Amino acid sequence: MPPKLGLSAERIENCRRLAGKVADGVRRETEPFTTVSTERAVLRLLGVDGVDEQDVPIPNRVVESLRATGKLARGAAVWLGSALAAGDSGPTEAARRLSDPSQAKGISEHPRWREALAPLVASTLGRIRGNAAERRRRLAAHPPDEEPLLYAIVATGNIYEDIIQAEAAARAGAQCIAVIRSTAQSLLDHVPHGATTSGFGGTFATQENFRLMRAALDRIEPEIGRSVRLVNYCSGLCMPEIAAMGAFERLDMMLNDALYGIIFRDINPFRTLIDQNFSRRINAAAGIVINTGEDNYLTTADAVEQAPAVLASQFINERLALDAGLERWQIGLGHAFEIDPELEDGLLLEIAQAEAAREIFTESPLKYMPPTKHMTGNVLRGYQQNALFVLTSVATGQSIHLLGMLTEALHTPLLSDRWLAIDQAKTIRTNARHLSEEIAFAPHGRIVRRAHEVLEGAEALLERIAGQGLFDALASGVFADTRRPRESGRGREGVVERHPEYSNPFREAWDREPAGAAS
Amino acid sequence: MPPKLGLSAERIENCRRLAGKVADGVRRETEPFTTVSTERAVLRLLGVDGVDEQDVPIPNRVVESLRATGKLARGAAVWLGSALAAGDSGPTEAARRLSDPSQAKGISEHPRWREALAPLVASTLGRIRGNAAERRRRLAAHPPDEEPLLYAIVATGNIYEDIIQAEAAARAGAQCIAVIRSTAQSLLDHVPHGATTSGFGGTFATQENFRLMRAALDRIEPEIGRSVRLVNYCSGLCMPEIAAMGAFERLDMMLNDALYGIIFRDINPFRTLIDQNFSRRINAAAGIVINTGEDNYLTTADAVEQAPAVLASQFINERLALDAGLERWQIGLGHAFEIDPELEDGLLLEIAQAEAAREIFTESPLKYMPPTKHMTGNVLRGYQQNALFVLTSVATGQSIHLLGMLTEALHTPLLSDRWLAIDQAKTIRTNARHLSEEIAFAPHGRIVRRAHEVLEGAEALLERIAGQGLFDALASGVFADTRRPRESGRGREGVVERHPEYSNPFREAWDREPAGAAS
Amino acid sequence: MSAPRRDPSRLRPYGDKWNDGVVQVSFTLPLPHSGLAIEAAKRYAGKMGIRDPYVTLAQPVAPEFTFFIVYGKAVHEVDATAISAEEAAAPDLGREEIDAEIAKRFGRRLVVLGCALESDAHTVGIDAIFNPKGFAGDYGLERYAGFDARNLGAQVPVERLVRLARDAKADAILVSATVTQNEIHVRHLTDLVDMLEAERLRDDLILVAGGARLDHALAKELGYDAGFGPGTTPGRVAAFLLEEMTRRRAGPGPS
Amino acid sequence: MSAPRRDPSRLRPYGDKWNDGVVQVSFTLPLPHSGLAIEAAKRYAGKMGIRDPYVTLAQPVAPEFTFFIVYGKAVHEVDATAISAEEAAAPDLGREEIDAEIAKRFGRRLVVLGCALESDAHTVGIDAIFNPKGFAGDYGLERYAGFDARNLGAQVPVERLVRLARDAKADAILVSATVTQNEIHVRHLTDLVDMLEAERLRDDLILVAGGARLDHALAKELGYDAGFGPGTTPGRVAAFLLEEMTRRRAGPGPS
Ligand code: B12
Ligand code: B12
Ligand SMILES: Cc1ncc(COP(=O)(O)O)c(C=O)c1O
Ligand SMILES: Cc1ncc(COP(=O)(O)O)c(C=O)c1O
Repeated sequence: MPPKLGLSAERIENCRRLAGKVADGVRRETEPFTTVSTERAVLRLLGVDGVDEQDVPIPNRVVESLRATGKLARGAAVWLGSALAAGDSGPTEAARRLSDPSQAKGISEHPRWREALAPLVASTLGRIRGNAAERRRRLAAHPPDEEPLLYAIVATGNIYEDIIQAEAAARAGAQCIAVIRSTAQSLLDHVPHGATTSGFGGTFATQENFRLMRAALDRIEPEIGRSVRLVNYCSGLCMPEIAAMGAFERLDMMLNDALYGIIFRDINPFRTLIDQNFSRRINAAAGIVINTGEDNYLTTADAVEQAPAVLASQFINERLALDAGLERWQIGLGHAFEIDPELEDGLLLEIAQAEAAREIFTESPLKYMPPTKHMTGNVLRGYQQNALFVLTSVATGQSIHLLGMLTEALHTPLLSDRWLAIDQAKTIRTNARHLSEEIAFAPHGRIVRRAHEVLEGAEALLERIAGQGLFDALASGVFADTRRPRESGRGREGVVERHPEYSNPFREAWDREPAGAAS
Repeated sequence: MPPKLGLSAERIENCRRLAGKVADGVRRETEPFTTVSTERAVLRLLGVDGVDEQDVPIPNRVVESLRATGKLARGAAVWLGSALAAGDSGPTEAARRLSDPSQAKGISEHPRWREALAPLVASTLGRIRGNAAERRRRLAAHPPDEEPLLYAIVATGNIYEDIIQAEAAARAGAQCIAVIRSTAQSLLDHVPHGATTSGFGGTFATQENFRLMRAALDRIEPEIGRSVRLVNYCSGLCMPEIAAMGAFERLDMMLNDALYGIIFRDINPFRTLIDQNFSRRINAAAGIVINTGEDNYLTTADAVEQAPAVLASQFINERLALDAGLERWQIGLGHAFEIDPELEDGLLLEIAQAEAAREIFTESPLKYMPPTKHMTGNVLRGYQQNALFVLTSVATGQSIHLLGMLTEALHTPLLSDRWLAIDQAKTIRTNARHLSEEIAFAPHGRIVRRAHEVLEGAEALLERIAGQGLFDALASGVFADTRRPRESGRGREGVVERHPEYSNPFREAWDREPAGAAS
Repeated sequence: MSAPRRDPSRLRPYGDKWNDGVVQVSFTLPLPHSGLAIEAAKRYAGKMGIRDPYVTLAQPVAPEFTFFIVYGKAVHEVDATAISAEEAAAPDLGREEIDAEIAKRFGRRLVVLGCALESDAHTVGIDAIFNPKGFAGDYGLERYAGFDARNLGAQVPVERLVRLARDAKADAILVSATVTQNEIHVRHLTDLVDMLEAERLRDDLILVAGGARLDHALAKELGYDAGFGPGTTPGRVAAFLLEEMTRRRAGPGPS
Repeated sequence: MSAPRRDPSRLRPYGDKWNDGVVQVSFTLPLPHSGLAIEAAKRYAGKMGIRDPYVTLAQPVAPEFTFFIVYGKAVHEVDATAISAEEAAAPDLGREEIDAEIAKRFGRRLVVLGCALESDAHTVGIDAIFNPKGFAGDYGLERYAGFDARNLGAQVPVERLVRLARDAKADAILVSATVTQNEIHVRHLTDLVDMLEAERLRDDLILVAGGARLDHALAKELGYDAGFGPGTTPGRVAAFLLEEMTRRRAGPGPS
């Protein structure tokens, strides 16, 4: 599709430059630190898993104990390596010892801890690379997927009901299945364990749940002749650990936003910006496509006003993602169709916004979210808004289309709600297939003017953020009308200053050999 | 809106030329004839009304009796005038005598029959002109209506329920109210009398029902601050009489197609083409906007294939309407959104068709009909199709938008179905208000190519029809895959060859003083 | 896996969990929009057997009328094991087989008349059954060698149809009924049966009705031998005619 | 005019005629698509009190599940004369009047705390009541001179809320509950009441709940003084608080 809006390449370049400045500032401030969740992720990558009698995950136990004994600043890997070098049979035995402070105290740095870890690191890197290859193999085994990819959510709270509904959705035509997380899991500073059958507004993200759903979707692949992409949420207090779990269980996409947790879950900004980096390094290596969450700005604050903020945030998310080693094809940028349907010419603004995103982020997939805020108990009106949403998505060449539910205002989707949404999207996608090639926009018309305004607004905002620095900008409520002071929010206590000789073998490995391997 | 399709003006001209040829042929063949319904219409215009003990309308009685006594070929007016000149107190008394063959026989042509009729003719012409003026006054009294005009149907079968629903629709935003006729009224060779409370698939078109609905809509005009247009069906075996009734009761629009009765009701072609002319002369004088019925071709046969036939028929309807004295602003040309929603790029074809009609008939209103044929019991799918229909209507600048019902496949509209349709159309019309100004089409794209194909197809079809003559073309099934031989179908017996001294004072008056007066 | 299984004898609707009973209802009450109207809607849903009804829309659609959308959990259960859906018996045969069987069993073509009655002008349905092109890729009766199929079109008066049936010694009459408002279809379909009986023709013919709002049960009730609803393919009708003719041939019955 | 009038004590739904009882229903049954499944759907509609149910859609949505849309005529009637919709009593007063009354009656600002509980991160609802900008053009509580309104935001643990209420000597607590899946809102709302009672604070406070799925009846049931649902304006809440405070002042009750 040739560009239709005549947006200024210089201005876009300048936005990227400013985003770079913002990202540099973040790196400078966060680089000297690690977090409990980052270290737990390292332990998981090294094979530490499971829970104790009180259902507390072993990685949490180990990190607590290392912290209590003042050892964490060196990085958990150093001590696991040392324990192994000192003769422990494997990660499990080593973890058991390390998780008891009295024993942990006794373990001192072993000169050959790196050698001891090397095989574990190598096998994990191999396993992750293997999963990425397996994904590519499966996708290549079928005709290419038609875009926009139809993305359906399941959210029963029970992984087994989720599987029934995910298979139904896949058979009906869904190309991506996201298992919505139980509300507030992002506030837990640990990852639950095992298969779960009760959650609220969603189902807990556990490695076993990942495995079960992955297996279910793989099972029906031959029947439906497509490989269905599995999606989960890599955000909240456990971002890096969930990335590790996803890499192990061959998830395909992760909602993984640098700022969502800060703005919408009141998680400490410092903590989040440290965690997002390692979580994204893992996703990069695993060949996962991340989805950012700018759509949430539009559901929370006024969609017309927030448009420039969304674009500015996309530039920042893009830069932070690239810095973490993700490639452009892995960076799914989020936005949404959230303008009040009663607004005169509102549809023109939606078209402008969607087309602009498409023309600015040419090499990245766009994650287009459905109307939610203006959905009401009038389910027919809702189905209508979703129809206009699909049409706009097709007309502007979006990549990942999250299916709107006619009952959005009422409940998490029923089996039939989801079928209706898939049928709607399939029908309109076919009925309007080449629309984007067919239409152009009046050169100085409302659509073009709006796109230019939004880009200019984003540039101005980025100027301001680059000036203040991201932390102060967040504190001043630059996004979604929400103020988040640097020290406020959950999880601040989980931030740890690194020792000069801190080590994280995976980061080091990926710094040597960029994730590009995954593509 | 500047043209976007680059259709050849020459080709459009040629289509009009060919349509002219078709219309000339029709005139040549039909001019020497009148019909029972045409003569009954003349009587009604002269003030003959009411029914006898057997509920047979007096105009029918008079015409039967004149026919039985071999007098009809001169035209009913001659004899009514003669009876008056001979001393009858007025049309009622004269009609009573004329309707009894034994008495009718006795009435001979009176030398001053014209003078005797003159006052009646004058007062009727005045009343009709007055109604047209009244309509203009009411419309001018309010801000201009936003287009496309939202056109809702009521069809309970009971005029009083119809009124409840019509008022509800008008309050909700409907700008035109059509009272659907009871099925097969078009097959009756008389017009029922009085207020009616039971019908099938619709409510009988009677002058009293017209009056009741007109009064109801006038009643709420102050409350809603709009004058609502009243619509009925001027087709079938009584076309001219219904036109007369509509002129008296100040209807605003009439479904009035030169061919519908032939193709869809199997009414004799000859009869219909004679009747349509006088019915349209009356509509012209009354300042009524007619709606043609090409949409029906699309519901009956394949919508993609029929597109050229629809366009050809529109050219013919336009020409026959102009010949009957209608002005372009009065000629509402019908078409529809009837392409299978499962068809790849089908929406593009719909856009092409609607945009082409808009660019070809620049001075005439376009009557856009909703999806019906592909509506199913899936009412949500139906609501979705109607949403795309509204959007296409707005994007292509249609004039009269017949509201699609989500339950089209199930039943005549419920009160709530109609509200949902109005809400949908109002919302999308506002949300996409200036869309037609904003979009252009790729010069050699699918939409433009389709529009050109359709125009070429129509031209070829018109060549063929002009060659064969309309009657033979109809016999060969040129429209809607339906064959209608010249002598076949209902009502042939109602055609009467005119006497050289035939007279119809209204035609004569309008020939002298063209209907233009009404505009 | 640990998802509960269903009990076919005690089925309840599935929203997003087994037997949660989730249903959606909509209706208009003749009440102006108000708290009272909403409460009335809840109670109405309650009477339909819906527990804690959730009124998601209370929309005034006219000064005196409010339209409601309600979600809730229905308490009813249905026993699927006790159901035998009655459908017109029709063997699964292809066109050639049917033609062959007709030739074999009757040694002649079966005469079949079809139309829409009286005021009903809808021909697309009956055409779908008769026209060679047929419906949904399945050829129509006029394509069969075994049938002398005559499509009389629409708006055929009952009395004309009966006359034609006698003259043609028809084996079967197929009528299509589309317009159903105020039960007009029932009226016309019944008129036909009455007239055929009055004329002593009923037992000599197979009488079949079809249309969007028809099903086998209703047709039977009206005195027809079979009824076919939306989505009917000509093949199924052909197979039924073969079957029924054979049955009659076997059984006693006149002629 | 001759259209029949309705009888408020015997209301039935209106489709397009008085008392025709037309309703629409949809639900999914755990049966594969089949004639049997359709018959089961008809019977289910029958149990809901729908006469001659017309199944307009029978759509397989999964190998073992079929989604149905049904239209028909419900036999039930509802007596509108017997209904008194319970709503939180609130006089119709403007902001200035309420501020004036509070000053007059209590001579001080009323302390009001608001939040969404525990895991619930939805703030838009509570913000609509508290933020000066308010909702639907009606100013929020923070705009009132009569209230010392403190919006604690979302995800506030019950136990923290109770502590803050005691420290602030709050006159009222306003909680918002949006996520209702598996009744989580009921759980959190009940926890709050229990803890307030345990701490002997319940009677010193006006306790109000709100949210998309709440109404006055449910809130009462859970031990709250009032509940407010979708579309609530801050003004109505303010008026209720004034009213309730005055009532308590008058009546005996502790403090
Ligand atoms: C096309 C159409 C028309 C065309 C008809 C053209 C023609 N030559 O047939 C035109 C535009 C002329 C028309 C006019 C009217 N129509 Co009409 N029309 C329709 C429409 C859009 C589609 C019907 C159709 O063709 N379906 C496709 C066929 C293939 O399906 P089918 O008929 O169900 O047939 C299948 C089965 O039922 C079965 N079958 C059918 N008949 C038979 C017979 C036998 C023997 C067997 C075995 C099987 C069988 O097999 C077929 C293939 O599977 C429907 C709405 C809709 N979407 O259904 C309205 C609809 C049927 N029309 C309706 C009405 C009211 C009218 C009018 C009376 C309106 C008016 N007052 O002006 C007029 C007048 C016509 C008349 N007097 O009958 C209503 C009927 C409401 C009701 N239930 O009473 C409908 C439902 C629209 C609506 N919601 O108001 N209509
Ligand atoms: C905006 C939104 C979000 C935003 C919230 C941002 C924010 N800062 O609030 C974001 C994107 C973060 C979000 C996240 C989630 N959401 Co959410 N969200 C919505 C959405 C789209 C709109 C809600 C809203 O703002 N309504 C507008 C306000 C003004 O209306 P209101 O809340 O009803 O408030 C009015 C009245 O109820 C009343 N009122 C409300 N509270 C109070 C309190 C008092 C004291 C009084 C007097 C009155 C009162 O007055 C208000 C004004 O009239 C709804 C869907 C919808 N369209 O309703 C889903 C919805 C509420 N979310 C839902 C879910 C499940 C979630 C998640 C849990 C999903 C997940 N698993 O990730 C997450 C996590 C959040 C969490 N843990 O709570 C579900 C809840 C389903 C259910 N009933 O259980 C909904 C219905 C969507 C759906 N169909 O799944 N969400
Ligand atoms: C980026 C991102 N992460 C996570 C979530 C889910 O929220 P929670 O924090 O409750 O898991 C969302 C919700 O939209 C999101 O956009
Ligand atoms: C031009 C025209 N006349 C009349 C009708 C109504 O049909 P009937 O002949 O049953 O009145 C239609 C139906 O669409 C129509 O388009």
